[in-house]
Amino acid sequence: MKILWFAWLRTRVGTAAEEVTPPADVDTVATLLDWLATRSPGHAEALAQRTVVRVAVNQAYAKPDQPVRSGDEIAIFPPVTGG
Amino acid sequence: MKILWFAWLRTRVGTAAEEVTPPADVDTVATLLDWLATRSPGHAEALAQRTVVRVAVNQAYAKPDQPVRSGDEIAIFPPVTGG
Amino acid sequence: MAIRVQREDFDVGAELSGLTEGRTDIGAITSFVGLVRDFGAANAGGMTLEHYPGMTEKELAAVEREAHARWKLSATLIVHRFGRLEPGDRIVLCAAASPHREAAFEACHFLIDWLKTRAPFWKLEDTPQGQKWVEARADDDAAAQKWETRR
Amino acid sequence: MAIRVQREDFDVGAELSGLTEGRTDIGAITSFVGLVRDFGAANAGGMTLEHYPGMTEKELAAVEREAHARWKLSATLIVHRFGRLEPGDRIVLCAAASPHREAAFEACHFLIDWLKTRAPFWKLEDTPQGQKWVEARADDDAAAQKWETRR
Repeated sequence: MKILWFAWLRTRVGTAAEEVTPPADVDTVATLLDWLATRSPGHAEALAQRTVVRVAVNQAYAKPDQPVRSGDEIAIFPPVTGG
Repeated sequence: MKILWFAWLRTRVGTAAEEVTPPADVDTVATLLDWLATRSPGHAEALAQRTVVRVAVNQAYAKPDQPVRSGDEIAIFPPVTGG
Repeated sequence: MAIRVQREDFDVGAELSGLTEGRTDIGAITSFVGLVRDFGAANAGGMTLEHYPGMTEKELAAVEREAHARWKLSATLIVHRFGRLEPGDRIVLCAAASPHREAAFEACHFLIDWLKTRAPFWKLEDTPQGQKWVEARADDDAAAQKWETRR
Repeated sequence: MAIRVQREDFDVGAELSGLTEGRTDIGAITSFVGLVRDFGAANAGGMTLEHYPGMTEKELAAVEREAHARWKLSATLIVHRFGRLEPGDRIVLCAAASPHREAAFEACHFLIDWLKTRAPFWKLEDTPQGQKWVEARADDDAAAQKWETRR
């Protein structure tokens, strides 16, 4: 599973992309975020405030209960500020 | 007093501009239109439907009761259709 | 604030760049371009735009002043053509620049709505039945009216 | 419908001319240009725009498709830059072309409002205190929300 981090979440985590293999019971966006938060203090800090965290699964916005599986591209980022 | 005619009012009247000297009691936009309507069948036809006639006195929109005097530039035209 | 009434075409990119040239306080520019539309078989030709030189410029400037009185604007521009125009030709450009996009959108919309009922232009369209003066549209009056009630 | 995400600047005039090229069924084009604004002493620098290549294009295309579903449009265009930008630089162009001006205005306004809350771009501003990620604005959410209730 490929995890992409953007903007200040990337700065906190310290990497733009990482390949992860979560345990089998990590099968939704919400459980994935919980699991990622345990990987390092930077991850924990980045994911501390879930209301400002947006997730895309395979380049489409996803809700907390959306399933995730091995091979997915999961992007995690703050609210967008383009335009 | 200079009278300018535009668009289809000009076509009906048959001239784009004319110099007129109305009698002294013609002293408002409304009385001027009444007097102009008597000048020719074309004038009468052009001014038959007052609701579709707009008047500007010295290049600013004018209402029927606005005074007019010798030396004024009076423009008479249908509702505008630019833009 | 800038007003131009001209026979020639205009370059929208150059006009908008001119509005912001050397400035860094503008966050948003909304612009409107009106074009000669071909209505198909019923109206396959172009048109001639007559106007009232002198009054046209005064009315356009008044519309622009009113926009500046209503919104916080950094710059505005109206360019309106007259004379012979073919289908697809540009007729008019209105633009409003502001720090914020809401003001830019509202002011630009206001400029074209007011201009359409106030600026002394008249369209003479070519039709298969000959030339025909375009009649004013009730829609346009309603569009302009909407800004009166918001005053 | 056209979407472009690019590092380079764009020419608004050429982009809008491209929309109407060879067509005579378009009466109105409304366009919006967003620019890098200098907030004065508090923020005297430029910015860097990060984005999510791949998803950005998909989201912009989705915003454009939604506009076509809601209004009768002849053509639309979104061009969004990324990378390093200085005060006064153009960031984004949205344009909507239609037979009628109301649809063009509403659709163009919709494009920028939706884009601002959906397209994955993030602004990193230079400030006298160093680089700072811009926070999302509640205003922008409200602006996008307004189109939900109008659906």
